[in-house]
Amino acid sequence: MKTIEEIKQAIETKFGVQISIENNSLLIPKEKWPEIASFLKTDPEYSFDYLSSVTGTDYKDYLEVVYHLYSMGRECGPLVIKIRTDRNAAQIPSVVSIWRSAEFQEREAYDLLGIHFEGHPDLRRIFMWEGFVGHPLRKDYVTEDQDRKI
Amino acid sequence: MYGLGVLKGLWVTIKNFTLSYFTRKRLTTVQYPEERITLSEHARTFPILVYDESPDKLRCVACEICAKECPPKCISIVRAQDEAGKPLKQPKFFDIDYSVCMNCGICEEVCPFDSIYMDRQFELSAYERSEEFLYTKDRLAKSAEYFSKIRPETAKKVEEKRKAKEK
Amino acid sequence: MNCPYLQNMDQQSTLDTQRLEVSLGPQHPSTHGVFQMDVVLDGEQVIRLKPVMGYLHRNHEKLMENMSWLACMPYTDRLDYFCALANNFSYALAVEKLAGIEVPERAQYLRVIMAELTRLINHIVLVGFLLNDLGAFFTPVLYAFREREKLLDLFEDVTGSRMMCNYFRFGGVKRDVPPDFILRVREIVNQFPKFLDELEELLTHNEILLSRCQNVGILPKALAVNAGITGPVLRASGIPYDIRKIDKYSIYGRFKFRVPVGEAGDVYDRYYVRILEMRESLQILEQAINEIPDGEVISKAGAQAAKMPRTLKVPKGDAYGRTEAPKGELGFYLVSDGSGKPYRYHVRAPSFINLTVLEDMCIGQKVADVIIILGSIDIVLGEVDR
Amino acid sequence: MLNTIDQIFIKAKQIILDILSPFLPEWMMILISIFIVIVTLCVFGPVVMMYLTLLERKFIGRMQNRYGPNRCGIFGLLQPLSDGIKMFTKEDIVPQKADPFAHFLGPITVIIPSLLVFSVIPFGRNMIPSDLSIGILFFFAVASTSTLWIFTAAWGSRNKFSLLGGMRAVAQMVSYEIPMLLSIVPALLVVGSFSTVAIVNAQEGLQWFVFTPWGLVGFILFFLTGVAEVNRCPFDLPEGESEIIAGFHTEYSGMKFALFYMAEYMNAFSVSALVTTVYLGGWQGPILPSWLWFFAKTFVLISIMMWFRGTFPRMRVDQLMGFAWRGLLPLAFINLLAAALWVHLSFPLNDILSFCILTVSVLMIYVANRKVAPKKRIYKYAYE
Repeated sequence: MKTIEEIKQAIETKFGVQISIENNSLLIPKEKWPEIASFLKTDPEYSFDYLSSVTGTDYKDYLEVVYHLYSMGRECGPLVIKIRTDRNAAQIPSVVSIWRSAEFQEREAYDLLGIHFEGHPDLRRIFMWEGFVGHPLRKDYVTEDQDRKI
Repeated sequence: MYGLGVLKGLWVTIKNFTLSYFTRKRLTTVQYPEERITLSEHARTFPILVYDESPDKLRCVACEICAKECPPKCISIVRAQDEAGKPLKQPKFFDIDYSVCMNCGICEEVCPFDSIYMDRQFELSAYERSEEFLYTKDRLAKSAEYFSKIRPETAKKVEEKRKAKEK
Repeated sequence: MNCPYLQNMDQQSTLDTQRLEVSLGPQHPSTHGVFQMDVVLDGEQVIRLKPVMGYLHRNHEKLMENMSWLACMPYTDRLDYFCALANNFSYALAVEKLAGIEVPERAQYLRVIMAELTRLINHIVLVGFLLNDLGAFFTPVLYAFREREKLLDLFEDVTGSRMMCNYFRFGGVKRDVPPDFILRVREIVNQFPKFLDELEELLTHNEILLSRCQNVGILPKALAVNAGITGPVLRASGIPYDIRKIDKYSIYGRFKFRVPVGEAGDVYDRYYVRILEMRESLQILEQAINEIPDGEVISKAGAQAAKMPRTLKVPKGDAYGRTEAPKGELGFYLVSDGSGKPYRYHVRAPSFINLTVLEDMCIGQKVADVIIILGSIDIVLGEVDR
Repeated sequence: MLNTIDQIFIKAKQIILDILSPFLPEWMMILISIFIVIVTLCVFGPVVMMYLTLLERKFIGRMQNRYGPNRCGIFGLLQPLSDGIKMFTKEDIVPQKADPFAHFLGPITVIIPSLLVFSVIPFGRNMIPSDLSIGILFFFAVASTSTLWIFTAAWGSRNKFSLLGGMRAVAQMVSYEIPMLLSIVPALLVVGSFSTVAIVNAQEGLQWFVFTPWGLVGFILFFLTGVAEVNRCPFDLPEGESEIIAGFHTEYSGMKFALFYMAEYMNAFSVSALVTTVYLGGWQGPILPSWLWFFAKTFVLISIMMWFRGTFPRMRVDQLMGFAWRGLLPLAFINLLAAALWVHLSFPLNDILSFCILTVSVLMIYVANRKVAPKKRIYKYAYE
């Protein structure tokens, strides 16, 4: 598999977008993300056809989504991609049209962290019931005190 | 041939049926209240406190390491104080909520004073949930003999270690 | 849409049959837990199917954010409660990758033996419950449970508890195995093929099973890869992707074993690939028992971290550890901020992601097939809902 | 002496009648004799059902390496009693949306056919409740009404799953009723009369119909369709627990469910009884008393049904009907032809000819269904 720097060079030359490397993962701005994603999947050089996991994390001043990409065809290791968005208007383009495995995992990130994935065919809460308010996995989520006697 | 697989299936079940009358080993069920399976050395259910001579002289020194390390936080300890208010090296209250405990055995590992160990008693049904499952210090205390009866090897190892420490 | 019936559905618009909306709801005898499917039926034919989950959601990931690294270990048993040791293995690997802890040889062998025994348990119980969904009145399940009891007794002697084992520690395993362990594993490995032959004789060529399972719930290769399906479901569709062979994590590189692959990707292939996988696991166990060395079962740093969990220092950073759990790729994405607690703890659960294609496989099939397709995917709700 | 044991039940009834005859008028005596027969049947039916459930649970238990019920009574003999008490004391829940009349009517009307059917079955030498000259016709006319009542129960409980179960029951009965009747016709053709007693007498000595080529095929056909008629595994789709919860009796609990349960087992008993009457020579047997022979044969057939239940998965709806229309029905027609030939030709020729016809037809049906029959597969390995 090509090293992370080569992939960074290839993407930067092809899409002319500024990418930085943060402990062995690519930090990609969210605007160009769908094009880069389809490039990574369709390009025979990379053919990352298997999106293993999509994880949302809350770093207090921004929200971050981490994608782990593998290539089943060329059986090569994880390419880790991180995309950041600010906390209140959390908005990231969805990649469900490229990798179907992101469908449930993006819904989970929306449900538990409140990250909006535009372009997702069916963005509903997946675990919580419809009337649930708030997103539990955020650091500022206040769990109501069950022991309190009403 | 089309119907052969079906007949082979029938042959397997009827073989099990007929042979169950000849070899007792084939019937794997244990008639629970009368017959019981002997539990192994390391089987664990709920924690107990071990004492040497009398129930009020527990080995526990109320260091609260187990309370901090317990994943579901079901142990609560209050350290004893003598009249002058000086903290003593034993617990005044030591409660374990058996309905919260997930019998993971971490308290046994982290206890530096060999005082808390996992018992194997699993017939603990009770009529009422909150009070009866909150085991207080006296219900938790079990003698060292009981402990060496249920877990001989561990008890032997603990004895050697304690003797080595006394020397 | 591989169903011819649906194509000419629209031309027969004059035939206005009434659609039956059934929710194969949370209380259903064969949804392997609290799982609901809202199904739109035309007669017995499935038109639309929407899975509904979240009944068993306890926000496992939020819980772990205020537990110490070691205290998370017993909770991983509760993820996929059929294969506690496979979850421990994946979590231990992820933390060891993050904290850089070494694992001694004997512990590596013990881990592989325990993981493969758990794979045996998971596959025979799955075959049993799949037959229960097909209507066989508990006979295959009870044959499977008869074998599972032997393995669970072995787990009780080694780890202390039958299902909630909590046996792995960072840098090895909690405690060494009893002296007769190798003998008992060898006895199980020798006797297991006989049981598998008996199960195959009862099931594999049974015409009713063949006609019920063949060409039902077909999962095409391209959709399987695109939807991130892993484990026996993927291999039954024809893609030999086994993480034990790809990543060669722990010491799987030393063992010689094969990976069975199906062609049609239907329920029968998923059933039979699992039986062949059990036979391969027996090969691994055979080699592992012969080569297991003596020595300590936990490294110095690991033992110290187990005795005093507060002293375990996990450096800042994130890591993703994944293993081949019996149900598919089980991955743990851990972010540490240097304090004693994980900052972010995410579980990539195979059952959860394998459900994405449930609708694609069920459209056009009968109601009875929906149940066995769900059974063949092999989901456990503890892992789906977390 | 053997004859007295053989006729023991008839003698007992006669004794009771003789005791009562001086006190009661003539017409009352006829009523009493009919009443005695009805009472024995109505007691005999549920008792058979109770101990069939116990037999099934112990038989399948042993197949699954366990004991089966052994807690109540010595070997679990009081288990059916405790089940009965449990059924009595269980609360009888009627769903709010259910149509109360149909929901109430369901279980009662399912019991009636299963009890009525006992009246034409010859339990022993001249031990037949009512010797109708059209016994077989009566049996099928009554037995086939049970489908209607199952559908009323399913429709009455206003539940989607029981609706599916009811639909399946109707579809299954329609497609299995015809091969069932056709598999009986050869025996009637040979005997020449509908009366069950005549059929049993025609099988004098050891000339049971099952030993003739058309009889063997007819026996297998009639047994398979009988299993389907009674909704037992592998044809138990109307109450497919794993798919549609409990099919038509999902919304029933307590005594109503017990009635459905009882009807199922009594139907199983009566269908096995009819199979023994028509093909296994009813109560014909060398030394033992006639009713003992009858119960032994019926018991063997019922345990085969239970053996099926312990082994087979369930068929799917379309495969089930395909099996009837594509497999059993053509075979039944050809069997009719073979039996006709068998009757009109002399001894050596008729057996050989009908045997050839039947084997050829079975092979032809097998070949005709090649396309549908599942194929065996071989599996490759990666990382050899």
